[in-house]
This record gives sequence, C-alpha cells and structure tokens, in this order.
Amino acid sequence: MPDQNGYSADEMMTIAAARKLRNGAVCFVGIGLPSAAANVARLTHAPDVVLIYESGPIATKPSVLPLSIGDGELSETAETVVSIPEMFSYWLQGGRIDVGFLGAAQIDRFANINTTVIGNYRKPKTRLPGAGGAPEIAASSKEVLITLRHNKRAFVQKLDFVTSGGYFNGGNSRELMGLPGRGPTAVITDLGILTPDIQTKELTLTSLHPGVSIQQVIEATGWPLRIAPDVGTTPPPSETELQVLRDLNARTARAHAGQA
Amino acid sequence: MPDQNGYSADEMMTIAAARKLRNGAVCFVGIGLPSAAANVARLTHAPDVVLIYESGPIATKPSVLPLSIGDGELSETAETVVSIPEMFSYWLQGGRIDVGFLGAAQIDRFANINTTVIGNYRKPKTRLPGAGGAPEIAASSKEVLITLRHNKRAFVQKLDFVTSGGYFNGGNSRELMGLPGRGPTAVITDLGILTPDIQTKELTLTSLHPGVSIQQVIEATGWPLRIAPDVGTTPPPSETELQVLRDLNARTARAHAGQA
Amino acid sequence: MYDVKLASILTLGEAIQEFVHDGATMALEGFTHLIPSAAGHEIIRQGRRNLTIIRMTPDLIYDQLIGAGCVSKLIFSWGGNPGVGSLHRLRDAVENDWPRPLELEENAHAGMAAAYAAGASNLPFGILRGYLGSDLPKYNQRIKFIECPFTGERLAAVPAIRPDVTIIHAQKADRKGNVLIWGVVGVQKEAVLAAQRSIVTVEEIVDKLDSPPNAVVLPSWVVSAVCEVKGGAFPSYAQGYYARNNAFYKSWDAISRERESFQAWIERYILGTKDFSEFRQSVGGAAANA
Amino acid sequence: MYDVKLASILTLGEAIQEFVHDGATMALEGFTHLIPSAAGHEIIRQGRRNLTIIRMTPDLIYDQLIGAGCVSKLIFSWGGNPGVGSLHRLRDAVENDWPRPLELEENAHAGMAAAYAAGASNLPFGILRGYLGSDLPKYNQRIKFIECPFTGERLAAVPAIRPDVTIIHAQKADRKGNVLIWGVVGVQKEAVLAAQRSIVTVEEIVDKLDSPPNAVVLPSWVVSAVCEVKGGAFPSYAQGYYARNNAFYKSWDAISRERESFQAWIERYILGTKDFSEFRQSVGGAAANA
Repeated sequence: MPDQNGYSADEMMTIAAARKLRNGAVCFVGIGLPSAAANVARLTHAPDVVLIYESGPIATKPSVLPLSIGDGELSETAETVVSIPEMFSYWLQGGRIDVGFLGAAQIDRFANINTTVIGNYRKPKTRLPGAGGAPEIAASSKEVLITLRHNKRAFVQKLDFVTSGGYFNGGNSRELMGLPGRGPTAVITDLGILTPDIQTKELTLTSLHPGVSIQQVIEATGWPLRIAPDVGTTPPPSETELQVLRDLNARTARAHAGQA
Repeated sequence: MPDQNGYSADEMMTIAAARKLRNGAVCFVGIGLPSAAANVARLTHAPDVVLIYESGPIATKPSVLPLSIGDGELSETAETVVSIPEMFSYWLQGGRIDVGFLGAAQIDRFANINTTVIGNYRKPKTRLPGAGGAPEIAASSKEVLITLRHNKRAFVQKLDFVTSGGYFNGGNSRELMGLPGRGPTAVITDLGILTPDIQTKELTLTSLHPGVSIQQVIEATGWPLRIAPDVGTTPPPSETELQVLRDLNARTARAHAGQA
Repeated sequence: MYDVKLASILTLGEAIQEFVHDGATMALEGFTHLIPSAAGHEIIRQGRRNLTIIRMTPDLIYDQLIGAGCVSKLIFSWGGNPGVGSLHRLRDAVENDWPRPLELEENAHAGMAAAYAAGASNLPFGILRGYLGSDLPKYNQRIKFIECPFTGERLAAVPAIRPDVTIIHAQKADRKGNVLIWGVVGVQKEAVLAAQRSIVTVEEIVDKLDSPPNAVVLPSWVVSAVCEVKGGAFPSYAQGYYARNNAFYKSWDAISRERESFQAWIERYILGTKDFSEFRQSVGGAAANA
Repeated sequence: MYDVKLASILTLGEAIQEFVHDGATMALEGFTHLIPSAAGHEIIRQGRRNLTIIRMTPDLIYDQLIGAGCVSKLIFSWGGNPGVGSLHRLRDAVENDWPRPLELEENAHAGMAAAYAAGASNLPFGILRGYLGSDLPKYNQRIKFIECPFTGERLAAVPAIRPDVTIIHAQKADRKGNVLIWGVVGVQKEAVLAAQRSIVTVEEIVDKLDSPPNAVVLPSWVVSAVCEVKGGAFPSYAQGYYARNNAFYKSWDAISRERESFQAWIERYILGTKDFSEFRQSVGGAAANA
C-alpha cells in the first residue's frame, strides 16, 4: 500500500535493492524479495544484467515474477537451462557469479544469515525451509546483496543458526575461513541501507529511506546499531521505477491467480 | 582378401568377435576392429545391442563404420550425445557398461594391454597414441572383450608398458587391486579365440578358426601358450554374416573416400 | 548372460508395488518442475512405512508423505511450499513428533547436488567448496572436510547418495521406455543414475521421442519402469504440457495447517481415490486441466 | 564496478595476437568434431613459441604446432591421426627431439575429463576410479591417490586443468557473442570455463541462436573473443555445416611423415597464406567445400 509518500516501504526497499545491481553484472537470484529487486533492475537501469536462478535458467528474462525458483517462465525465457549439479559446480562454485542476491529470516551485525531454524535446532520453535543454495551463494559470489524487512525478530544480536556466512566475527575472519567471495556489500531493508564498515565489517546504517528516522532503525535492530557519521537519504523511487515495479507486480498477480 | 575358404582371416576375426557380443548388452566400443565387430553384431544377431562411443553418442546405429571415434554419423544416429566428462563419470565409471570392447597394440598372457609405447617410455622405439579411454574401460566395464591380430609383436612375453589392466599377474590379483569389472573374458584374433583360465586367469587357446593349426597359434604367440584340452573350432562365417560385414565395409569405403 | 533389460511399461500401482518397499531409501526428485506427485500419492495409498525420503526441495508431496505417516527420515536441503511458506506437516513432525518422529539429515543444495553426482558416478563421495562457516556440519556428521593432495586447501566432502529407488516425472517416453526431459531438469538424471531402481512417470508414451541434439535422455536400460500418468506432476508443471497450478500450492497452506483438515484431505482425495486419474477428478477443475 | 563483459567480436588474427602469448598454457579442444584448426594455423603464422598445449586427443593441428616448433610441452591422453595412424611430427619430437624436445604429461581420458571438470568447477582437483593397475601414474607424478574419508576406498586424484587460454570451434554465435554447440560436444564447455581467457571461432554469427531446450550454450560473458571463421574446423567437421574430410586426414600421413615434406607444406599452406580463407583456397577443393 502506498503511504503518504505515494509509495510503500516495501516498494522503496525493492527499488533501493534494485539500484544496487549494476548493469552487466551476473547475478545469482534468490526467490522472493531478491527476485523482485533483480527484475526491477533488469527492467530499469540494468537491461544487460544476467539473471541466474539456482534451478538452472541462465540469462532469464521473465515477464512476471516467479512464485517458485523453477517456474516455467524462467526456463522459457532463458538463454539455456543447465542441470542443478552443473549450476552449482560450473557456474556458482566456478566463480562466474558477480552478485549473489539473498533474502534472510535472521541477520546479525556481521551480515551472517539464518534461514534454517528459530530456537534450538533439535527442538525448534520454528522450523524454517533451510539452506538451499544460500551458503555457497554467500561464499562463492564475488559480492553479496541481502534484502529483508527490518525488525527485531530479523535483526538479532545472535543468530539461532548460522546458515550462510557473512563476515563471521568481523575483521578479517571471513578471509581466514577461505571463502572465495568478498562477502555482503549492502543490506537493503524497508527502512534504509546498511553497509559493512571497511575495517570491522560491522553493518553500519549509511542511508535512510525518505521519512524514516535514525531512531526508528535503531529500534528495529536487535543490537546497538552503528550509524555512519554522514548517513544519507535514499533518493525516493522515481516515477519510472514505481511504474515498472507496479506493472511487474500486477502482471505477476494476474499470472499467479492460477487455475482454481 | 578372401582366401581358399571364401573369407579372409580378418573377416573371420571380426565375425568371431561380433558373436561374442550378446543381444541387449550395453557396449562401450573402441575404434577400429572393435567398432567393426560391434556393428556386425548389431546388424546380425544382436539388434538390441546398445553401442556407446567414448566421444559421447549413446545407442548409436551408424550405417557406416566411423573412421574417428567421434564421426558425425555416430552422433546423428544416436539416441542422445553426452559430454565427455559425463560419459566417463556417469556412464562408464557409473557402472552402466556391460561390455568394454577394446583393441590393443600389445597383449600379455594375463590380458594386460599396451597402447602407449614400444620400447622405453622415456626413449621409445615407437610412440603409440596412448591410453585414451582404455584403462577405465578395462577397469569399469562389467566384462571386456579384446580383439587384435595374432603375431609375436603383439602377443608378448612382457609388455613394454601396462596401459590397461587385464588380470595383472593372474589369479586374484585383479580383485586385489580393486578394479570394479571382472576383466577380459575373451581375446579374439585372426587365428582363434583365447579365454582366461578360470583359476590362473592365464589366456588359453579355446577355439581355432577353421584351417588354423595349433602350431600356427603357438608360433604367433610370444609366450608358451596354454592350449585347452578340448580346443574347439570356430564355426566359419555364415553367408549372412559375411554379407553383412562386406556390405558394411563397402558402404564405409564409399563414405570415407572423402571429398578430395 | 545379458537379457535386453528395457524398462517395463507398468501401471503406477504395479510399479510402486514392485519397486517401493517398507523401509526403503527413496528419492522423488523434481526441482519445482516435473514433481512426481502421482507417485507420491500412490505410495500413501499403498501404505508404505519407515521410508527414508531424499530430495533437495521437499514440497507438498513430501509434506503429504510425512503427514500420512510413511516417513521416518528426511534427507534434504530446502523444505518449503515455494512462494507460499512453510510445510506444516514437516514442521509438525519436526516440532511435535506428529504423526511420528522425523529424523532430519540436512544439507545445502551444493552438497546434495555433489552427493547425487557422486552417486551417479559410482564414487563414494563428492567434493565441493562448501559449508564454509555454516553451522550445518555441526548437525550433519556426514559432512566432512578433506585436504587437497596438491594444494592443501580444505574442501568439504559428502558421501554419495545411492537411493534404493528414485522416482521422477518426465514429459515423455517412447514405447521401449527411453525417456526425454526438458526445461528445468534439476538433478533428475543424477538421481536416476545413482539409484538401484528407478520409476519414471511420463505425460505420454509416444512412438518416437524426437529429441533435439544433446537432449536429456534416460535410456530405457537405466530405468526399471515407465508409467504413463497424464498430469502426474500436478500441482507442479510439465513444460510443454501444462502450467504450474499456483492456486493449489496456495490452498495447500490452509489444508495442511491443521492435522484434522490434512487428514480429511488425505482420506477424501488420496485414500478415497483409486488412482491419480480419480484423484484429479475428485479434486476438481484445477487438476482436471493439468 | 561491473562493465558489461561481453565477448569481443574480433578477427582470428586479432584474437590470437591479444590472447595467446609465448609461453602460454593453452587448450585447443575438440573431440574429433569441431577442432579449432584455423586457430592452430594462425598461432603457427604468428610464430608463438614455448607453448604448453593441452588436449585429450591431439591430432593434426597439434602435430602441425609441434612440427612447426611452437610447443615445449604436451598434456594429453590420446595422440594419433584418428583412423589413420601415428602423428609423425609428435613422434619425431618425442623420439628424436625434432625440431625441439617435447615434454609429455600423459593421462587417460577419464583423468583428463575429471581434471577439466575440476577446473571448470574451481576445484583444485578431481577424483575418479581410475588408473588402477596402469603404468601411467609411474610416469606422471601429478596423478595421486587418496582415501575416501567415508569408506577408505583408494581413488585417483588429478590436479585441475586451468589453461591460460582455451580455444574451441563452434557452430554459431549471436551478435552478442553467445555461443551454441551441438553434436559431439566433447569437453569444450569445461575447457572454456576452466580457462582464464577463451576464444571461440564459429561457422557463422547470426541474429538469433534459436537453441533447443537445455542446449550447450556458452554465454558471451564467459568468452573473451568470438571470431567468425567459415569452415574453421577443416579437416574436422561441423555438424549441420560440413562433413569430416577423411581424405585430408589420410593425406596428412604422407605429408607429415618426413620433415622435408612437412616443412614444405607448412611453408606453402600456412606461412604462405595470410589467413584461413586463403589457406582453404590454396589447399584446394577439399577445404573449399568445407
């Protein structure tokens, strides 16, 4: 729902995330929020972005957002479709991915993420879907973008389970563990944009979406959040960006109404 | 050239080798003599034999013999064509091959074969093409058939180089080395057929082609050859077998005349 | 010594009867596309128990097998209702041991893909640059780490997956039982080649496959049984045949949320129908269009 | 940070100039089909030296590179003139150090295939059930054996192949440089993905690839340069374009048997022509039909 700004917080999030994806990048796309952002990028400033989904489609150009990671729309509009073992070995592990675009259920201050379980692994409070491709997307992509909604259930002091590594304990701990890619470069939420400190790798608020206060972000974060001294304001969605996103969502809703 | 029998020794060899390939077997085919024999089998008693060439074609039905292991005729008449890594990992190593059909430059009494070098490896008298797929065909096929011409240069006391294992030093030495397949079950030459002794695994003359004497075979073998007490006589080529082989060779010669 | 070992053309009921036994380790693969739903239903109908079920992306059909009490262990890397949310029966089994305890062996996709490829390759294990810094190896003791003998690098090692039986759904087979798959082909070829036995349900059996060059073909002699089951991937899709029924995926959330509604659904639509064709009629328009 | 990294559309001369340097480790792959002959000729024409050349099945074009003195080391698993016999220039180099000593690193196909796949997968090594009882590991110290961490089985381990540059020939590319290959596809995809740089020569550059589902496509962004070279695989074949010129393979036996006849041929047909098109005209009808 658009608020008084004429756009919703989710729309701002998706568009801010889309802007992080540069034209020509080869992007391994997670389903859900990352998929929406990656396709908005492709339909706006990044027409030559190469979208790859873990189900096998390479350079896909879906006209509607996929509901599942392997929708027919993805394979029909792809340059080719490879098998799952090939996708993970030759393409992801092979070092061919510029940007891994991930969502998360929980994230910590060093951009480690949890998509496995809330509570105790053996006796969970909430059993989540699990890792899927995320640990190796987070490890092998040259860089990682993460997008998720900002609240204290998601932005936690300590993860219940580390599914996929960001910067672990910060500093150079990621390099020491031998992960090939450089790690998360931005976390885009419905409140703002966090980027890792160049030294400590701790996530730092560097941009606020229009109308959001620093206090709001602090209160939605489960640890004492670092704020950049020069925290900026995210440019609001342009008319084109909003139009593209809304058209995409409308096409998607029509397509996914299904045949019931 | 047919001799006084109305067929040549090479024709007898190819037809005797063809007969060893049973209908329905999945056969990994070496180029040259094995390829001729396998296709004669397919065109006579074994219409459902499945021929696989290491270049990738699965269930190929060439109308002419390929000159190379990857002729277009093989891929055009195959049910599908897979990549080389897939062929060696999923199909050969995967244990899907009933019969590996090999040629050889040299063979010893335990059916080990050499296709690498004559003389010293570092300073060879003759540099042969090398291993190709043979070591793993010999190891992983459920059984192996070998066909080559019989003479003292080929049937040697000691190989200059063990490219591909048969029964190594005989007895249970193959099992001890952990090769998955049971090893060579017959060596078909232009003089007769040799099969491994059930205990010692030493190659033993078990069938003489018509008109060939035991003495001839002994003289063409570089070690004191064991002769089965009940050595039989190979049935001569039938009219159909000869016709099929000659038609195949004639089609092949026409096709390979090339475009010079 | 060799017979012509072509796949048998069977009814799905016959194939499950013959090849899926209580206690079996079984993979029903399909990566959102071509999910062997009909086969899963038939296993519930025939009342199999104590199955170990393997799949990278367990979804509705595994939720049904788990809720119906067929399963004692799940080996997987992502379990959810794609685009919708949780698998409530899976969660109820994990969180509350209902209808029985469910052992989990949990992986990431890259590890399972490597393990299937190792199985298809008759290797005892596969290697990958994987699980670095993830907590998964703490809870799955079958993930190990080895050193490269050339560089000393540390790599993950995973044991090969070798199911007793793999079941997949494909677009078509010819009358000999050669199978053609296209589109999102997932890990199906590897799952079949890694298994001792395999069943392939297909949309149609045709005279000639007419496969394009280098197509994904499973020759008849690597398949145990082929069963023609039109619409057999519903509510998943079969590219070239019918679309994914997203509405059914969404409706599954409500059906499966409570034990009672789930059990009523299983009674009515699975145990109350004699085969997939009757299921499709009883479940109504959505399935009938598949 | 990222530019659009599409393949450059270059002439073959430009591509060799830019991407193949003296001392490079280079794979010209092709498994009897789609052999990049034009590229091999251009390397001779440009006078590269001290190359390490890699290929599972070195044939005429590697014989020419070796005989022309471009090569110091060959990594291979089967070297011959397929269906004809020996490679005389390879043999002369190995047996008599002419025109210069040639170091051999010899493998079996299964090992090289695993090594290329490891390279494409960014793994430092590959594993296989291979080389059991073969003398090859005695002469190639880069073949090692490791133990399975789960079963204790002994398996061969081979270091990944990572060429500086891979060159292949394919049927077609589109104007962006996306490449389509079909038929016997060999190890070409792996060889390109394993390399730092790659050149693909193609029969034609078209507006649209029109590839079938699940086709072997190399996206433009994994290829450094695409060069249109009609007939560029001669005397090998390009399925859908022209047949293998078996007569030329046979005639190579006589041309290459003696140093003098070989050198005369290289002078006349390679160094004496400015590009592959001129070579095809000069070598006559056979090549002209390709």
